[in-house]
Amino acid sequence: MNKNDKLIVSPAPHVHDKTTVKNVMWNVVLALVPALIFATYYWGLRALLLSLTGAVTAVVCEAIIQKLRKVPITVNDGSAFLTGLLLAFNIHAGAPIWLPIIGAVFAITVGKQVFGGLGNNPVNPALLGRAFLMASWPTHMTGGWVAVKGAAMSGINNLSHIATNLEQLSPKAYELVTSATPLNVAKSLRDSSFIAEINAQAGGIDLGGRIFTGLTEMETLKSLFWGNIGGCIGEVSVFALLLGAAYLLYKNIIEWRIPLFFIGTVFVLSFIFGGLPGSGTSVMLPFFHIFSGGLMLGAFFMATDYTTTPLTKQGRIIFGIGCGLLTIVIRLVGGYPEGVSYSILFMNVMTPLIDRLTRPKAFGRVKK
Amino acid sequence: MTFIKELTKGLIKDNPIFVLVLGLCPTLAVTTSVINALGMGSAATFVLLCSNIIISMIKGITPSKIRIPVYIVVIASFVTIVDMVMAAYLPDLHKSLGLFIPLIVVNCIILGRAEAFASKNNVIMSIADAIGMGLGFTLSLTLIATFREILGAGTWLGMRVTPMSYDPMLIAILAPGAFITLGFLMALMNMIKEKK
Amino acid sequence: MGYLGEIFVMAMTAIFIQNFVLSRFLGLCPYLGVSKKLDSALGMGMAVIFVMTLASAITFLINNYLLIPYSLGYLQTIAFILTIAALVQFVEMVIQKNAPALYKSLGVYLPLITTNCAVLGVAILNTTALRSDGVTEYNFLDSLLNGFFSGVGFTVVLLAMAGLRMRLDMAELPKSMKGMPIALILAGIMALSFYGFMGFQI
Amino acid sequence: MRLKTFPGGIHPHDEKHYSAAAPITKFPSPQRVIVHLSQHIGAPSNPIVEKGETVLKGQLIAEAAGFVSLKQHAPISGTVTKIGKFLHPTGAMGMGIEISADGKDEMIQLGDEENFLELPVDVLKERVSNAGICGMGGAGFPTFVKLSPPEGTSIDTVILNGVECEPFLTSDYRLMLERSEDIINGLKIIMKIVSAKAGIIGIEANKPDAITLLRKLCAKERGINVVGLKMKYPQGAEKQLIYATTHRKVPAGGLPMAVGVVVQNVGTAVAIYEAARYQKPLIERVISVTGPVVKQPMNLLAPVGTLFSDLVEYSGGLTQPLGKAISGGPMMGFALPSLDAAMIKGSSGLVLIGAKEAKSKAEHTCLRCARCVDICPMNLIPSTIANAVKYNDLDMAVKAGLNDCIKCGSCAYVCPAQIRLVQWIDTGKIRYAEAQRGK
Amino acid sequence: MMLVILQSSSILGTIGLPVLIIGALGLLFGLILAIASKLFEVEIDPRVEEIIAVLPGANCGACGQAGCAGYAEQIVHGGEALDKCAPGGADVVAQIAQIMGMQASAQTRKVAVIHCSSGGYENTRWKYYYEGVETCKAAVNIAGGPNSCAWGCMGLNDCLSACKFDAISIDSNGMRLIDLEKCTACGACVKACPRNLIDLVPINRNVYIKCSSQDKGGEAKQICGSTHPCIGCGICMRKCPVQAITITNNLAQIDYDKCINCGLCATVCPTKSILDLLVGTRKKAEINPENCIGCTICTKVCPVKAISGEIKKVHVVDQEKCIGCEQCVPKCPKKAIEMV
Amino acid sequence: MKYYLKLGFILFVFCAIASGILAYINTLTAPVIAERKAREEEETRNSLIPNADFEQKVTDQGMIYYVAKDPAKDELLGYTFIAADVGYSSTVQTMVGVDPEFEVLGIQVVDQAETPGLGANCTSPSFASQFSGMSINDLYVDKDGGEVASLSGATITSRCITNSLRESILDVQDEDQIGGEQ
Repeated sequence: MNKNDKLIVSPAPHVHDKTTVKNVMWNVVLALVPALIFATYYWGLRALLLSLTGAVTAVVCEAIIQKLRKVPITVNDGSAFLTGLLLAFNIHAGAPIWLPIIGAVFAITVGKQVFGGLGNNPVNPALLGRAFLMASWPTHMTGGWVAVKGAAMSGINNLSHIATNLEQLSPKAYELVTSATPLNVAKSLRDSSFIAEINAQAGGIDLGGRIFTGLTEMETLKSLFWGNIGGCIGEVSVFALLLGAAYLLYKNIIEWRIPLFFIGTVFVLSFIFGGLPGSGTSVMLPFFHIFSGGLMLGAFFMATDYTTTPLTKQGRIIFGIGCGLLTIVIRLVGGYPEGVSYSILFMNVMTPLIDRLTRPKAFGRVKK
Repeated sequence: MTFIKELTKGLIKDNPIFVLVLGLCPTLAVTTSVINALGMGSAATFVLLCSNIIISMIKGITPSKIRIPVYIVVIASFVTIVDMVMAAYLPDLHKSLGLFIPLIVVNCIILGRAEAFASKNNVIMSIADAIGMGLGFTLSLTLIATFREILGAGTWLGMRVTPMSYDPMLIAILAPGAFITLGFLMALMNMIKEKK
Repeated sequence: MGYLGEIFVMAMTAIFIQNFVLSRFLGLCPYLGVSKKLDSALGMGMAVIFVMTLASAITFLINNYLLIPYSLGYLQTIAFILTIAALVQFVEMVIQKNAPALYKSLGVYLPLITTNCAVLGVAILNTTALRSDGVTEYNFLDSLLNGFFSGVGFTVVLLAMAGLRMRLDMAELPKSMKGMPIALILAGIMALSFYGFMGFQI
Repeated sequence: MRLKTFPGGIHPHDEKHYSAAAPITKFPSPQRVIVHLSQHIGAPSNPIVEKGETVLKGQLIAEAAGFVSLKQHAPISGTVTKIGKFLHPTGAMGMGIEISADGKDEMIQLGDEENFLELPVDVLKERVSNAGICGMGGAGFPTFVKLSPPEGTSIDTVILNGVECEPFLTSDYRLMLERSEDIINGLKIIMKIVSAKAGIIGIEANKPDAITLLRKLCAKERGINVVGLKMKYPQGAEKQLIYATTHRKVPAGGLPMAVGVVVQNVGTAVAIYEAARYQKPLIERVISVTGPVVKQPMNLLAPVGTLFSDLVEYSGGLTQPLGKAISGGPMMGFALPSLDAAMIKGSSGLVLIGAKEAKSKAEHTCLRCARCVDICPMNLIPSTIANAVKYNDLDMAVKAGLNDCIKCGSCAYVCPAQIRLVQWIDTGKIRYAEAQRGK
Repeated sequence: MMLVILQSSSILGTIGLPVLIIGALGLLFGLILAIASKLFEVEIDPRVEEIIAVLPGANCGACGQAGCAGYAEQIVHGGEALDKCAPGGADVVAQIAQIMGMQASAQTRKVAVIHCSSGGYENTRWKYYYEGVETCKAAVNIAGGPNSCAWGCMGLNDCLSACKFDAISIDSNGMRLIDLEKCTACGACVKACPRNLIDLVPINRNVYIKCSSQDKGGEAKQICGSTHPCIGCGICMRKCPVQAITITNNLAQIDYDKCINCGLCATVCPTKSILDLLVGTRKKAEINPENCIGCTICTKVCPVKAISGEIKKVHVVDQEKCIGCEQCVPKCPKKAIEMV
Repeated sequence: MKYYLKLGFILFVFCAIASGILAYINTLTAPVIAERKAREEEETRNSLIPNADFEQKVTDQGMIYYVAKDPAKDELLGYTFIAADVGYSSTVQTMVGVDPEFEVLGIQVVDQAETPGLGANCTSPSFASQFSGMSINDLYVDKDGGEVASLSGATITSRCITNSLRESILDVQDEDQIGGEQ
């Protein structure tokens, strides 16, 4: 008997929105393309190679596991590709090629497939992969950074009035200029003896205190905005990331609450607490904090991951604030210069509890 | 016959870690290296053996209200003995096992076996049970430690077993690695069981 | 830093930085066993906080007024565990009689706590713990607070774990992963997510 | 024009262009009609005719079986040929009375009370009850019951629902354009019956001509307002409409009268007007026969009980093989196993979709994207409810709002994983009812 | 004062002092616990204590409860299942069952049977093409269910997924099949089936109706996809030797209190809608020629006319025809008929 | 009453016997442990400043340090003491030997529980040996502009050791100068 000559009967509704899982995922990938282009421009083909390696490994790994589990292979939904790409975006361009490969395998296996695949993972697999790499090979993850063409890595170009070339700098000043990322510099500057020595070299001028404010001057912010500064592949350019984020917001794929409250919290808290010894509070500081590191990448592309964030609007606000708070806490007093990924991971873990706390009251129900 | 059965059940059928899921704290904490695993395993086995003997001997004379305190005192005594002897004669091991030696007291394997087995069976059987469980515990620890040490340090029992170019995966000897390694080993056990 | 600051440091350390479960490997049995439902996790957490606080206080007294004066440090383990076992049993009896409602929600977890190594762990660690200046030893109040905060740390991760596991009740896990394996991997992931707190310099 | 609305909701394409321009056409008397005994919420009516009996058009053929029930009248004149099971427009089988036409279309005697507004409330209510009127928006709640609020409840506002938020449907829209005077008269009758001071006609912004026309007509009426509403689904749902027009929140599990409101469909208003003035029973209604595969989409004034297949034939038939026939709108309507079903008093439309477009995609695992949470007009967590039902955790389902769901279908509409949330929730409701009964 | 003395003398100091202090602690706690146990005594269901004693006491939490005591409590007062203790194993379950006074094995074991012979894709006549959630419970509410028969199996496997014992599978005809060995009569599938096609029957009754259709004969035949609907013809009812079958709403039903397992109904059913699990395995009647006196009583009672023989002559059972219903055995005045 | 006493008595007996046995064993092991500890420290000291006699002294703050003298010539060879500071996850204790000019002769980490594979690498000879010959001014990790090459991935541990060394050397130096004046 041929069923197809029968009418189709299905439950209401009989019309459907065009959005599917597949086009959501590939749209996010598309939104990351500007960042990838910028990264390739600044670090050369190696950045592209690392990114694609991560993405392809993730896809292959997912396909193999699904084959072994004898479940339908769904790698064309783009989620594995996205995970691999995001993971590679969290690695710097000088990293060995096996790093994104192993990271992607771990992210897909432990982060996703052991829980039954897309939709069930408790934390963002890409971030888990990054945390795994950080814990396993800290030397590769934090060392061997590659400078952007034609710029000091840390983005500090205003030490020129101390010395004309690097050899003339004292070890500390040298360290400052060659620091991997602006956030590393910020971390070093929390040591007052450090500042004292810089000041000494500058002939008693309060340079150390000004370095940080110097950092936040328009020029540095501009570097951060366009991306000719040290960092991970995906953190490269605030501009490129904002471009992608705008696309996602326009397409209604991500919701504004998490990024806004995440970035907003970092902004406000860095304004209040971000001041360094001797430098006081600068109006530019909050901008420095939100432009540097992985904040933009994290806030728009990773903290907005559907599966691992709260369901309700209030929940998302709590989530965003929590991420921002932890980020700034880790940046200012933690053991790492950057805290975006750990703060998102931590909030991912807390998500079920947030969901529980913010369970909405049905329309027309009154509080008991 | 039953003696042999009680002796061997701890190895696979009632393996304290993989089947009964008891005593996880030391399991995860000390399996950073094989030598630690062996040390912890033998210490726990010793305590288990002694306390099983004593408890099966005194099972008739302890009123239920103070049963747990009495058992725990017995266990704690042996643990303290192990602690002191180890400090005196195996100081390096003592140092690396650290806090977890006194914590053998609260290892649920020991109190669990005391309650579940020794307090209901005679001395001979309790000895068999203790040796079996102890061996099962030690072997499981060693197995986990083998994975963690090779992956995380590239060595086994302190000997380098991986090529020098291998960059050890540090996470394996850190806390998250402990959980994940054990998780995967258990999943593997489940898979083998299913196949059977 | 005033004493409030000291308390803050102690709380942060016990809850996040040196979490009993995730970085000290203490209290794993209840952590993995009683985290299947959020409600029972909450009950267990409350019971642990209560017992840990009380045990920290009493063992501090025993240590400082009996063991140390008579240099009986080697009897620490036996004295502490005896105290804890008796204490737990005593509290259980009292609650069962006088607060049946509380017993229903909390009391059933009490026997489980005797073998919770986190309690003995906190008692022992209190005897060697130092304040953030690295010199001063814990006084009575410090010990009590440390016990309390360690219990809170345990409860926080227990609740988070229960939340995650309840979510996984509604997922198609691979068959071999069901139960303990997935719980352990979740624990590993949680431990990794707490790495952000490592190396805090408060 | 400031537009009002409610929180949540979705924006499906309204698809009204198919039949919006088609004026109401009278459907010629059919050969055969089936009057279902369950056209409404409540007890099925009791037939009072027997097989072989001849009936006149408008003659009472089934009595109400209790307070919450309905009288049924013969929509055509002819012979009762069968009392038995027929395909109901919900897709299931239901008891009905089949009448074969004698071709005479002979009608019972009607009256004409020009001063119908002067009639006492009791008389008006009785006329509504005798006319067998039920809500014509789809739910089919007996109107007489709605107009008889219990002692002590005071109603201050009557809302006429001209929202027609379901895509495709245009019957209410055409009615508002062509029978606007009657609608306003109907509203005035309702206001008189429930002694309400204010009347509101809520119309969505995609029907600007209807808004303008009714505004113009209402300008001289005291207490009657036409409210323009943002285009959003499910604005036609009672609680959402009440919130959108008056900002009052009907308590969960409560009825509109709890906040002093009565809501009636514009079609119902017309029927009430006809019943009050002419004592005409409800035996015909306007139905939109529309959809991409209908040759000539139409708004037909057809006798209740007309077979859908007859309606389709009258509309020129199909242009492509039929995939899905939906009785009602596509958001909450029922897909039919065949076109042999007969329309009932609540049938506002018949939407026909081709075989290709009718196919739906397979379910995917929930991504937790929370789209359903964001748009749920009842502020629930549909994904959690559905998942809890799927994994047999009724407790969790209830906590996430199982019993508050109005099954509007918004969540299933937006779900990128194509999860059939409404069906899961519906299943959960059934299970929950079973569990409650089991206790 | 004592302490000071003890501390001063060496042997007593090094050993006596700790003995005294820890001993005193022990004494103290012992007394406290003893007093507390009297002071705070609470009446507990003795079964809880008994179960606690039986449980391994590992407090491992595998049962999902907070420790062994919690589990025991739940068994006695919360109606928790007895088999949740993983470390305890089957022995413990048996012991708990004894304490709880559950004699599961003493009663006649029941099994679930499905009263439908259709099911699966091929054997069902469909009304429409169903696109929706793949569960019977949900599908049955969409336009009355996708299959034409309102009483038949929809084949969406609610029973299969409800079964925790892997006892339900799908046979080659697409019909759900219950493995009587694995079935524990837990009733989960009975509850799961929205059309109430499954019920529990005693395992020693091996004949059952494979249909639930209340449609009239002709309609039922048309609607059912298989050729085995019950058409309510009543032949089985008339043929049943013990009047165990009744027809209500065009459907035959067997009263298992009366049924004697003879299988006669299955052989007479014109649509083969009665399934007899014992067919072919029953013992057949045989007449001992020495005892037979040729009274013909047996020929009269035989429902299938398998016994022939003239009066006062030895009767013979046609083994081909005999269905082993044992109707003749008790009727023979000379006990000449045996089942072999 | 009898019931109470019985319970108390049983627990008393167990505790008494247990602690008696433990006390006895303690009398056997305690000296061994103490001796071993002393010997280890002695060995460490000897490895840092070989062929010397050590004399224990205590600073005003209560810090114990040893003055090493050449037994033959009664010449000051240097000082050894233990420097301690809180590292990443534990208190790291490092024994250091310095010459009379307070330049480092050698160090040895005697107690730590840092992260295995990272901070715990501070016990490796390659890390420890670099300190030889450093003066107070060199005792900063490279990231703070000093001479000490920090362990990869374990700046905090490296910094903790380096800083603790610097500070305790300063302490002993002050003490020595005060002592010298006296």
